[in-house]
Amino acid sequence: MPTKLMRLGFDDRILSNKHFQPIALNDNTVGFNLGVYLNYYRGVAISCIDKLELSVNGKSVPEHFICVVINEKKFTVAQLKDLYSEFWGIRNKIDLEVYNGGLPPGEHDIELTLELRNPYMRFAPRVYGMFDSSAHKTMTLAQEVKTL
Amino acid sequence: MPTKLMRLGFDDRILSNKHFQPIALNDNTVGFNLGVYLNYYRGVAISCIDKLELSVNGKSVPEHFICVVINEKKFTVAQLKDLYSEFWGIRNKIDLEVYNGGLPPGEHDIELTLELRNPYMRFAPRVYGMFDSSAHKTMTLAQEVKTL
Amino acid sequence: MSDVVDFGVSLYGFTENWINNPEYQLEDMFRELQQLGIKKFEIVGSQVFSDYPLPKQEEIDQILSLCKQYDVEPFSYGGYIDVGRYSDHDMTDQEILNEVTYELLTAHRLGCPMMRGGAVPNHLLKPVAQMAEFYNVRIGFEVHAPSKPGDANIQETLAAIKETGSSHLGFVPDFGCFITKPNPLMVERYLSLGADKALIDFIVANRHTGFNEDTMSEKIKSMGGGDAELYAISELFGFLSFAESADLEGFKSLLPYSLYFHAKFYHIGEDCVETTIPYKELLTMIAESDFSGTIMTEYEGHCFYLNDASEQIERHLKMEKEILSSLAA
Amino acid sequence: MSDVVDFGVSLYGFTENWINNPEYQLEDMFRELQQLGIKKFEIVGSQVFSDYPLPKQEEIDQILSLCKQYDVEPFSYGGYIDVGRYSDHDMTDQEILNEVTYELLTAHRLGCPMMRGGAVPNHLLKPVAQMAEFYNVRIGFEVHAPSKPGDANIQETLAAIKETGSSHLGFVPDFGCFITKPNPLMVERYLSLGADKALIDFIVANRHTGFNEDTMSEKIKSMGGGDAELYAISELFGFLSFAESADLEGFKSLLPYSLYFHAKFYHIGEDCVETTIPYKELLTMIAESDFSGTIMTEYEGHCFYLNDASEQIERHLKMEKEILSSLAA
Ligand SMILES: [Mn+2]
Ligand SMILES: [Mn+2]
Repeated sequence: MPTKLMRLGFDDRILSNKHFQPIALNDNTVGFNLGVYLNYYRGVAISCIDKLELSVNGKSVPEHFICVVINEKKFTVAQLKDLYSEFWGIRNKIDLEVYNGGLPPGEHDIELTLELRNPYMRFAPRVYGMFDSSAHKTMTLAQEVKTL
Repeated sequence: MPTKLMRLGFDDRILSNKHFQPIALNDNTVGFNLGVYLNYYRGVAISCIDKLELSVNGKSVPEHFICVVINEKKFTVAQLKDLYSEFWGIRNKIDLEVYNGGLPPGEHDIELTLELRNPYMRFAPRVYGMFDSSAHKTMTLAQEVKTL
Repeated sequence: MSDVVDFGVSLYGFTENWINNPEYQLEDMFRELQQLGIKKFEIVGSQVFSDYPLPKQEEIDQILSLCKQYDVEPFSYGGYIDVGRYSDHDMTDQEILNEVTYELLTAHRLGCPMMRGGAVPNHLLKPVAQMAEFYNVRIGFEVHAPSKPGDANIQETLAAIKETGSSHLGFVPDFGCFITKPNPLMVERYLSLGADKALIDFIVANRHTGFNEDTMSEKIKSMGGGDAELYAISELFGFLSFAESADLEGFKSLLPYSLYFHAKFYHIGEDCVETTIPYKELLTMIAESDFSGTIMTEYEGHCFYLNDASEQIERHLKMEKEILSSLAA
Repeated sequence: MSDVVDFGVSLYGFTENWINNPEYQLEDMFRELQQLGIKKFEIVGSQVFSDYPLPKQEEIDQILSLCKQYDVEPFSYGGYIDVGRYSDHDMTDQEILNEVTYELLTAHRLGCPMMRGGAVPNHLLKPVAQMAEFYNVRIGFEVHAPSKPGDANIQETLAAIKETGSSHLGFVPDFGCFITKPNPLMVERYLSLGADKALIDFIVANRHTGFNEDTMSEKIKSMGGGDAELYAISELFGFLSFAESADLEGFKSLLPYSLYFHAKFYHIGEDCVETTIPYKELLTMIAESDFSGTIMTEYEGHCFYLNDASEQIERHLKMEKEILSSLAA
């Protein structure tokens, strides 16, 4: 557990198999959903997200394709830094809605880079311990569709 | 209804008589609560609050005495500008908790200055129509105590 | 009476009760619609929801369940684009597009085929049209007083809409554009606030003789006017403005691109005749056009804090039906 | 056995189940406490609540209702001060004071007489003490590995606490400070990750011979070490650090200012003996002091992802009781 980017072993919960789903709008597939949990022992404010990047099947997803859903509110990746009043509870899922036109059924290689400030672990002015909630796994797109 | 500071006539609801209450902590009176509604026909994000000032019995209340409660979250007056993700619904009350040590029972002269951006009424870059949710009235401190 | 035109009611008409009476609920509005024999309604998101632009699922579900119960249906979603929501910057183009998408999503979740759109810059209309098509919600940009259809900026928007080639963009003309004199209730109110009758008459008579809000205010002050008269000026040059004459030519140009109408009114007497807006001309033009769709009754008498929406809306619907019947006859 | 010392259990000990098992609820924890015969517990706000630092009333009510049902009581509130919550600045002094107040409020709403406080700068201790007195919640600042009681900064905080003259500030010594060797489970884990036994032995033997994390990493790389060894270094110089010797003198200096204790442990065998922390010495010192209050069992074996909290906590409580009984005998 490096203090610089602490990585706990609650890895398997980060990407929710159940919530890796197609997103449909009026019967057209418009993207996919990725349910994400924290790899940590407590929750933090959304403003503690320092880095959020996504690759699918080896290809980086442009930031403007991603809509972040937290507490039933939607945000852009660029807005996350502002959201000190939205708490990401350790048992709460956030969703990344990726409007890329959808993915074919079956297996996909999902690589999420997610690094967060550990907000109580301050080493120096503006220097904090970080924790790593990144995940890389091959996932099967769920059958159940998330309809908008 | 000046377009520069539009003032609708839903004045009477701005300061809630019922929620002008003493605040007690462990049986000590530590301040008072002021329940506030918008003088408007629709809600706006908290970040639209442009000015919030309070005077009690002719005396200005220092900003650091005021805690703003919205959606069960608490903020300082200085933080309000950041809160674009907290919506102040037209039927929702916010509370100003004023930690001034309390007020004697009976009548008090309450003057709230509350000016907000009308977020869809843009006249020029960064120039918006404003609306006025200020209120000035003599109110009787409720008997029912708000306990922390 | 035209069988391609039907009627809806905007819940915005119930504002007075909604704001001032904590007991009054959406359910009461739906009950009123049912009593009026009206199915289609407009709902203004920022007015009815506790969260906006994206209401919680619980709020949506509650509305849909009530609609079922009272046999009414959300027809148009009253959106805005709160470009001033951020305290440190006006919304960027990308933020505006996101905001439009959030509004479309709410309209879609409510099952509204139409949405009243807020101010979107013309250069964004192409991506907005595309998004409206994805959601299959048609966006009508409201043309509202003090604008009128023939204004240069409205005509530019019309051209930009045409250029998209999309069936999913259009207008919602608000009949308040066609007011040609202040409502008698307004004048009464200024007088009750202490305004001088002669000064109010001067303001009304000279609304279109070259003054703007500032120069009229100076003029009236020099004539001895005070707060009440200045208040009247700010309204009569602002959101309660009236036109020199009803811009019916302009209206004609928007008709083929009108998705539905805000049949705005402030007061109708017992005779069921609106005296400040040329309803007969407007409805005739609609009936003679290719338009088929909905005329949405939009009562705004609550700006005089009258709590008579039910009565007024009933009179308005009666007036509309009488006019259209007389045309068909 | 001392009758002025009692035992509590931190719910933090159930972390493994709480994080990995969505079915596992607070209610299950309370049931476990009841089975262990334990009433007092510590609860970590940022771990159990969906909103933090101010949970919604619904969440508080739910906990209080369960407490009643299972006859347990919130004793200490595990607060933090999230000074890094804002992305653009470290919390200012005023913001820290507000944050402390929010934490005190939550502790108060839960009915906790104690709160584990986060890092508050010494120059703020006077206003913090005053606030703690208003709320009548005593704040204990945790002394946690790799810090130890005798460290200069801890002793400075001690002096600052004394200077406030307040009975409402103190310490929560975490027994993890007194670990003098790595837990065998840790070493096993490094080996399972591919670390070389000889290199791990070198790291452990030289933890206190002048290396820091960086120089030890360089040294181990030069000796052929890789990721697994570097990982071990980062833990053994970080939150799983162990001391050269247990700083019992330092502990003595904190004892009169200790509000309660985090009786930390990672693993206890079937014989109910903890082998890396001088529990007998620590409990003896507590029993012989003027302390009266609660020793809070804080299991942290979940950092090895063991799901054996119930068994381990039971062993721990048994060990503590045996030691204290033997002293009384
Ligand atoms: Mn309208
Ligand atoms: Mn501890």
